[in-house]
Amino acid sequence: MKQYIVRRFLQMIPTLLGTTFIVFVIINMAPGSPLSHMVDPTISAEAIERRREQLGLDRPLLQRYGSWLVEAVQGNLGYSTRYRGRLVTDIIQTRLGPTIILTFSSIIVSFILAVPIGVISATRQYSALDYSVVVSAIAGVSIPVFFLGIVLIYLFGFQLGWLPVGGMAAAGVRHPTWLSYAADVARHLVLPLVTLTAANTARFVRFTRSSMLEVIRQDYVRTARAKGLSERVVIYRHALRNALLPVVTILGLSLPFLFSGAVITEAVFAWPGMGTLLIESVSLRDYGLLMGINLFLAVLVIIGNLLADIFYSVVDPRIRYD
Amino acid sequence: MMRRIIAKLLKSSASDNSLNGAKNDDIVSPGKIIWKRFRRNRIAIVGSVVLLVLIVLAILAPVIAPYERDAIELARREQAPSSEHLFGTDRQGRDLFTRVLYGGRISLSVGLVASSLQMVIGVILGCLAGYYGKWIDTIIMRITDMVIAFPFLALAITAAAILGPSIYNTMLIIGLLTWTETCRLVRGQFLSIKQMEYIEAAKATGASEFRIVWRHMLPNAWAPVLISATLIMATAILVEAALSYLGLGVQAPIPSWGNILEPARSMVVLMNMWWLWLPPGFLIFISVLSINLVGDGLRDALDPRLKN
Amino acid sequence: MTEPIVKLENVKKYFPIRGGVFSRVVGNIKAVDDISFSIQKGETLGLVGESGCGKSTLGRTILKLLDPTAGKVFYKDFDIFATQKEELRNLRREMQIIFQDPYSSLNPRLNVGEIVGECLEIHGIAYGREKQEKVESMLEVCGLAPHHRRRYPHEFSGGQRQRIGIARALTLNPDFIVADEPISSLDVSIQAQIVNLMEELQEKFGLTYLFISHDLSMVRHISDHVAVMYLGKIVEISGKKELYQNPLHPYTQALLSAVPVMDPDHKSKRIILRGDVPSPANPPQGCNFNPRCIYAEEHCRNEEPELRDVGSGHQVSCHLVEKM
Amino acid sequence: MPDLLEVKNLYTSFHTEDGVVPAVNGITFNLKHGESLGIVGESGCGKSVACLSIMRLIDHPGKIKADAIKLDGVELQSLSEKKMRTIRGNEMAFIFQEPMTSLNPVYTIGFQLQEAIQLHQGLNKKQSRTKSEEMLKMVGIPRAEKVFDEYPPSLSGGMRQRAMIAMALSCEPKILFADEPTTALDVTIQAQILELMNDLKQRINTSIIFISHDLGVISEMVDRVIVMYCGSIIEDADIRTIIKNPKHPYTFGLINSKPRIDVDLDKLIPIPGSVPNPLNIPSGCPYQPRCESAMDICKSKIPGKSQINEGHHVSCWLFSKQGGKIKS
Repeated sequence: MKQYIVRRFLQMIPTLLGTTFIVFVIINMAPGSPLSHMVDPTISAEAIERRREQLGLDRPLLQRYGSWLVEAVQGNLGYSTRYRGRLVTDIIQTRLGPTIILTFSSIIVSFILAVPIGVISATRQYSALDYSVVVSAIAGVSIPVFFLGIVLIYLFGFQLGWLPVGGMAAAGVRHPTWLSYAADVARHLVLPLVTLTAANTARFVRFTRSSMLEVIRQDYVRTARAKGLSERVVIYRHALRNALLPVVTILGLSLPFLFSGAVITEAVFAWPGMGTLLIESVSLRDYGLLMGINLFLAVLVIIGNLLADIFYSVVDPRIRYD
Repeated sequence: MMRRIIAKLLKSSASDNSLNGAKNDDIVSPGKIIWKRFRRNRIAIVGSVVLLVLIVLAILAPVIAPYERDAIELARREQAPSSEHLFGTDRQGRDLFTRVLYGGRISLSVGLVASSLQMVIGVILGCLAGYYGKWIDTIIMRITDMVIAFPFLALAITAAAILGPSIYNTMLIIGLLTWTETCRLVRGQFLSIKQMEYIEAAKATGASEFRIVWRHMLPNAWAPVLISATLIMATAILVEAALSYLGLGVQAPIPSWGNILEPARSMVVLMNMWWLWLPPGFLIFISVLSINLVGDGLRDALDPRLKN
Repeated sequence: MTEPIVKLENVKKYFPIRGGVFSRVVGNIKAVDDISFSIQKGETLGLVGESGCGKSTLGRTILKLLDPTAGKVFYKDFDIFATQKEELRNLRREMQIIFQDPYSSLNPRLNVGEIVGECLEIHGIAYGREKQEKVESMLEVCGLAPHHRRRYPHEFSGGQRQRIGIARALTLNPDFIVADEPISSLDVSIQAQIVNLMEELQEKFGLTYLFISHDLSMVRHISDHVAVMYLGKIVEISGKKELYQNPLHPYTQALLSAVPVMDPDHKSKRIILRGDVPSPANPPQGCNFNPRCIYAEEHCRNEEPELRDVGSGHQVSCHLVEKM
Repeated sequence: MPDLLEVKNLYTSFHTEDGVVPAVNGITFNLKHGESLGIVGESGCGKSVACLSIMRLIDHPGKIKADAIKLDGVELQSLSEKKMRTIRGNEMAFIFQEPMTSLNPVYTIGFQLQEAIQLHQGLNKKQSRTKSEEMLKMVGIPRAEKVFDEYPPSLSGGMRQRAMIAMALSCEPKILFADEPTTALDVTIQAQILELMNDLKQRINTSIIFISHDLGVISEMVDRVIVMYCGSIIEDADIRTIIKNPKHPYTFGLINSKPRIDVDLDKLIPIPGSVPNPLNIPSGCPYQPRCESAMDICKSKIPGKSQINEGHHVSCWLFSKQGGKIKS
């Protein structure tokens, strides 16, 4: 067990190195020099060259990656090229909160919705209910996130006027209490959350359902029935626990999906998170920031997977005997 | 449970008692079984028909389209749908019906090419990892882990911004970022097929490695690859649309369903010109949905073990 | 006295166990541990043992389908483990294998003709029409109809599939066949069909069999000699009659007494072994049977017994043979 | 006193996409108090499905139909599902073939034992723990207190099967269905389990229905045997008669096709052909295409049950008065 966790930790290192290196290479493929946006065009070519040397841009890629890595390990992701002199980590920090609010609430909501739907659907296989769940789940993963967002804005924002369609809080309003601020954020959260959660829920429903179908045909479920346990106990005690184990892993593995969805959702709803920051830094060609964001998301994904794996090995007694 | 009991009841016997009759036309080849199972799935059939219609429309776009693809006519800007312009006109006065037809060509082919690309990469790496195992497997699996850990869309956006947005870069980026699942599937298939006794039998008769892979392993591994290729094609269309919507995918004047929607990022367009975004958005949804339905039907037909 | 066609000398097959943080090799599963015996031409050697004792691994190692860890196997004059790729490929024509599972042993995507005829193509013996004819006649020999050539494996019952597997093994006209539990996944009434077929074919083509099975009754029926395996080692090997009527190793005795007898009047004293088979990753010290042996003495726990001849080719690996 | 179990004309069929699979085709038998009955037949003959049907453990797409399934005179088919649950695991218990997969891997052995005891006997946690440990000791599990807290994956197949037996017997059921309980085990472990079951049979007051494809195992375990083929009972008699004096050609074939551990046989006599596809059962007697004594009538009409002796019945035209006439 302990060994397994340690091994997983060690395995994480090359993954992180590889991931950051590839991102580093892509960023460095950018046409023109990263300095072209930073340096005043009136400065002479010589001065630019001196600055290049100063920044170490004339060194080979691998060496540059090395020194970048040394800094990154110490928590220094460099400076933003656009927001003059601001630390990338500082900028990311300010945008992290909104993204976490959005993604975490989406995970929680979709999980709460998906598990019961998946279970009920699986226990009534071949019923009309199951059939419609399956089809709507496929439809759910087929809607383009941004299109769903647009439709929701159009309907609930403009036509019905029920909900705010952009940002995280009403602009220019001073909130007297902490609570009223939270309420305002919650109102702003509704549409982005629905948008992001639709596809996630659909995906989790499919996982839960197929995992559950797999489990309810296992021998031990028949044993449980043969003991005279009620159907509720058979399903929720004996089957569900086994069925949820793989779902946990899948939860970890679907983090990249979740972040992808979040990027678009944020862009559509101008939610001030990492996603909008990413789009901004793309249009501003702020490579330092881009690098930071990608790295940051990659680390989140890797840690998420690691946690899911560890959690899995803790809750599944089978792992202990491997 | 019951399914297993039934399978057991059916397993011990020959599938057909008329096996001794010499009629050859009732030979049940694996292909026939797959087709029979697929046909039973009504929803998958509906999906296939819709998809087929979309493909035909895309192919015939130059024939059907009432206007020139990029014909700008500023006098007819921002018109709502009418009998003259079925889907209305855009902000440059181009006929949207025409552009949506052509856009289908681009969107569907980006999906197809990107998915084929990932399939090639995934199958080759998966074969290598699954067949040779050992350090080759370790290295390939580590690379797969890295790519899986990429914040997919964020990296795609970054790469598109850096490489410059274009159709080809979009295809390339999507292809390069989505092969991991195929690779894992093929590897997994190879690992389990390698355990099969028919592989040992082939070895025991002195078959070459090439023959074992080509004749015995690949034909038994392609089913999940095909299923995932379909599903990845659906994903690819979604990603292309998202990139293009953000202005980082296919660039105007070439239309794609995604970039036709781009003006809807402006609230004015979104509020007042629904015809600019509703038809392309709906078509993306319909095409992705029908591809997913076909993929799901294929899964049921090709891999009865997975049939739920 | 016939000459041996297959001869094993100290054959070992270990599987490494990996563990720890860096997946280093921390031990070995000694699936096959120092086995020597020979099989006479035209005979059947039955190899019995419980699941996990290494009997299937041994069968595959002899054919070099698994890479051996140590030892030598001679087939006629060839040192199989030392042969090079090309030579081994040619040798494969003479040594074949029949598998346990008639479901996983036939490639589901190929039709019967392709399955049975593939080896003819591989060795460049026959193609096209000629291949077809050979396949058809082999199918008939194995109790199937020629037109079955065009059918697919899933259209056949377990017994018929096993016939297809046998036809595949025999198409190259081999001399030596490893039959790895060929009947254990078949229904009782079909088992006899397959065993009878194997006996007929042996007579017809002068085949030599290594018949691997856990079914002691069937082994008694088909074998000339019988070897008993326990935890990767041969504990007893002898002529069939001698072994079944006069088993000397305590494990063999227990094994034979454990088989249920289809006779309500049968009242023999059954030896019930204590506990389970120990893990081959961590076999007991000394004689590996000692923890379950009712006769075990002090030196059984410390000293490993050798397989030794106790008269007329009856070999036993037990310290206490003389006392029993 | 009525028989403990009475089954009359039980039909179980599965409605699949490919057609109807008649797994059990109108079987009738009874089980007396304290009796051990064997059901023997090849895989797919419907012996397991028959027992699952009696327990009403068949679900979609299976359908059960019977004139009577009575336990101690009580018709089980008319019971509500809730009432039926008080019988399952309590008055009738099941041991399955696969000890490796029949226990839930994520709960301890003890938890799974306690579950049934608490449910049916209304014992509290502490009492049920004591009882569970007693049961584990009774089935010969060493260190029962420790095994109680272990998860199934840490036990060997033999140990798990012992735990399954403990679980099945924990509520002192009237009937124990043992569905090939030793088939998945090695022969030395099989001997342990059979000995255990024979030993328990003396000590507890439970009737046993023992399902197996192996007449050797059956003959060590039971008093009376039912032979099934293609979902029908083709012969039934006490074990001695079945083995020494079988009448049905199928029973005969089953016995002669098996080699013996104690005797050398020159040649095995196999049954020709293979079991028919249940989607396409031959007309008349289902065994007729494989039967060497088949007559014309066998191909067209299903034989009825004929009595050979007291307690020995066979369904075969060779022994039917009507069939005999046609033959002569």
